Amino acid sequence: MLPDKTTSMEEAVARIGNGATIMLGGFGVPGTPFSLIRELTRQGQTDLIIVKNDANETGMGVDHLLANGQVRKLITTHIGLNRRAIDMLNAAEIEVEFCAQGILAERIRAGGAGLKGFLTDIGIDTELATGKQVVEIDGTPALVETALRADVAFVHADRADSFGNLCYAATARNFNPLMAMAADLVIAEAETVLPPGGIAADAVHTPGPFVDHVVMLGEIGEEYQVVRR
Amino acid sequence: MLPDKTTSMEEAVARIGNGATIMLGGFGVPGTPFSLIRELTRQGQTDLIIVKNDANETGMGVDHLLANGQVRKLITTHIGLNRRAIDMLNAAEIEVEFCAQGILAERIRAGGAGLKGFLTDIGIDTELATGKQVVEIDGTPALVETALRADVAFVHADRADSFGNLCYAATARNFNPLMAMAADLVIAEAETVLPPGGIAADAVHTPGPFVDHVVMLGEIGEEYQVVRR
Amino acid sequence: MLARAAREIGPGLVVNLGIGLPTKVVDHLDDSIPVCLHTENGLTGIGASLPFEQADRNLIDAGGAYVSTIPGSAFCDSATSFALVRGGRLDLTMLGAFEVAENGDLANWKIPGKFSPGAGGGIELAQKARRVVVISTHVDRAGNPKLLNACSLPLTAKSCVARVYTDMAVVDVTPEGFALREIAEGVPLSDVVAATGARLNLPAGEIPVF
Amino acid sequence: MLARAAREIGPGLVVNLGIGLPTKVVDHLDDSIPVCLHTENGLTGIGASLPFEQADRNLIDAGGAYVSTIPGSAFCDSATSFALVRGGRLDLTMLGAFEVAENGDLANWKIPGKFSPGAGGGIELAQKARRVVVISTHVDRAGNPKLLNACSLPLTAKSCVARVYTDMAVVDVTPEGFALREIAEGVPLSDVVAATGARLNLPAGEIPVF
Repeated sequence: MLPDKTTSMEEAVARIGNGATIMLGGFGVPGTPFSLIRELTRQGQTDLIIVKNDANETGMGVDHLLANGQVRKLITTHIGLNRRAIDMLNAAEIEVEFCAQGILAERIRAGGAGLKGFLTDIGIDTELATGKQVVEIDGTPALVETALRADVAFVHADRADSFGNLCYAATARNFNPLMAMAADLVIAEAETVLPPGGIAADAVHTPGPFVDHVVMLGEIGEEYQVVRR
Repeated sequence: MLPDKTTSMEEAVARIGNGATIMLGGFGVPGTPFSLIRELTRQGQTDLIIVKNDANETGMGVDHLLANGQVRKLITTHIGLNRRAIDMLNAAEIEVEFCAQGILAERIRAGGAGLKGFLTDIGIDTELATGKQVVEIDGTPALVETALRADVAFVHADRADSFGNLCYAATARNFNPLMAMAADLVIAEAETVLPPGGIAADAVHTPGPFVDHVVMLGEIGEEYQVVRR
Repeated sequence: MLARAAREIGPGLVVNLGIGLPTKVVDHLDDSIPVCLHTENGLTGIGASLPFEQADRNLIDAGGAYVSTIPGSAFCDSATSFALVRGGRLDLTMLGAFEVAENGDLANWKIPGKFSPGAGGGIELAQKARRVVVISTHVDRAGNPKLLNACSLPLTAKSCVARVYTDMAVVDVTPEGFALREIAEGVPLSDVVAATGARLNLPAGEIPVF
Repeated sequence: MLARAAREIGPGLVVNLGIGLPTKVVDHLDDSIPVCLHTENGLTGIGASLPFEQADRNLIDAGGAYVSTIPGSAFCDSATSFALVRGGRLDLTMLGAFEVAENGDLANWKIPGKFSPGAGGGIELAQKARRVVVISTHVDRAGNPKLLNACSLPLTAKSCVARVYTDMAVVDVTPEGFALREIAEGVPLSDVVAATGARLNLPAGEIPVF
């Protein structure tokens, strides 16, 4: 018999303190844990370091945390769709650390895999290399990229079972399974929560042992829907 | 429309030359590409460097290549179930490089991910650290583990589609999806080959772009079956 | 320009079409040629773009457009998606550009003080795709050349561009610098030369028109 | 010894039982306690062992035994499986031992000149599980102590062992060295002391029997 990890959203998010580093899944809308972010906005933890591919768009997801003054630093790949994030960066109201997208993914995976970092030639002749340690491998230089872990990860799953096995839908997968490995406290919101065995063992994207809390979503809100531009 | 990669076993294996580095999936029996190994034995390429978790048991899989004198070096984690491999190592008839199991997996993944290597504290106070470069990360030492790539990977899939999307069965997954990313020529043998769309996009374990050839297996031979000890 | 660029895409290739103009190349693809389109947010085998009414809220490309799957599509996480790029399995990428230098240097992600939203996935596409081509207007909005002796903006990657498709010409990056290969119908050669901010090597004989 | 060791496994833990004696602990688990057994070849949620006639040819544990799944099991690749170990998600591992030192050093993979089949997954289990306990006979086949001042064999990992379960005793590794916690029924204390190759700190008062 496997442990049951279903938890209320309020209780799961209440475990987070001020100053926490929090990873947020999602690439644009798909896979963004909007409901967990809403609850974090409601509870109001401050001085947060947020790790997310992007800053969503104004009025959505990460933007609520920015608008609410809860964010100290953003580690990200691209914030071009969020004017507020750019303005806050320019006004030095938040610190922003930019990574190449695959490097951010890989740094998170390295954290999840219990590695200290990895060696790559990505960005080696560009300003992205500034300040990074260089190591010689077989006579050629490689940059040291450090592993990234967080206190907390919020992930959005299409389906979960009560033990925390997760499946993601389509391109809502993106950073979610990586972040689900890389935090001390992993909270998954799921559109459907099934009993153990509800997800075939071959079909699981994130194995349950990586997950601490499973939160069942009710009706899916407007933020999750198709954006009509 | 996606490309069709179905190929005959003979033709796919004939692309391999003497001296090749070849990764072989499998952990014990499950996931070992026995049929591709048989064909490699039949074609007789020599001076091979073989990368595999283990050396199978005597009379099975890798052992055919050893018995046939085709192997120069083995990169592995454990050869305790193959007396011939141990004897050949002791007689210096083959070279053996031992890795911790998760480190071998991670070196292969790093190769597949186009990284130069990674940094870890695994084995740092043991003889496994001998000869390895040490880097300081945040004031603590880490070993440099170099990425591992191969000329060829043989993987065993439960199901494939003609484009090379692969699914593995149960614990036959093991090293297969890692090796399927880490070689210049990836040949997958599959128990069932389906038309494109035969595997749901969410259920694919190895995406087709990593795979060069898909070989359909006929009747599954004795080597694949349950071992009655 | 887009139709001409689409002819780059031969059978069997794995191709990533960057955000902006490159994405539009898909409308000019010959459906009978087997290719695999990749988008770095985690999809191999991109199908047709969908209008909002038909869109799946979980299925977008890296530019945020709603797309669909085809038989044989596969989803993967972001680490695996970039493993494909860095690991050598991406045959071709088509990218936009602010500047291209005659040695193939590419700048397309940052204009210091003006536009610094972050590099996204462009660095790895530019540095690691087996072939990088640029699709861009020949000059910027102010009329300044984008093909230059050297880039003035922060680089995306060094010496990565093999070819540039513009509204005026097809230009290769060669060891001798830019080489004009084709010229757009109705565009005088003198205009192309004037709009290029570096030496443009001309072919012997007549210049093919596209 | 196995039954006593099984009491280590509390509710909610993720546990890896090493090859040999530790694997047998599973027969002594209380089915009402929710735990997740992990095997490093890529399965979380190990079910009952199966006889050959019922075995699935694709479903083994890291020791090669045929096992089954339970509701909620998941398969993963070898990199993910060890990510779980190194990433801090493995609460407990039980391992065999050739030697354990009073500072917690463990040697269990190599006897130079005699037994060098490779380390398999043991290094990472020993170094990274949140708690490492050893299950072993108190002495080796020749009658020599396995609990020593210092290991003579190549180490699997340094200072990793928290507790040792043997056929004679339960011994903790403490900052002050080995500490006897419990003694097997019918075994005289003097035998335990004699069979231990390092100082064995004794508890105040009566020694619990298991």
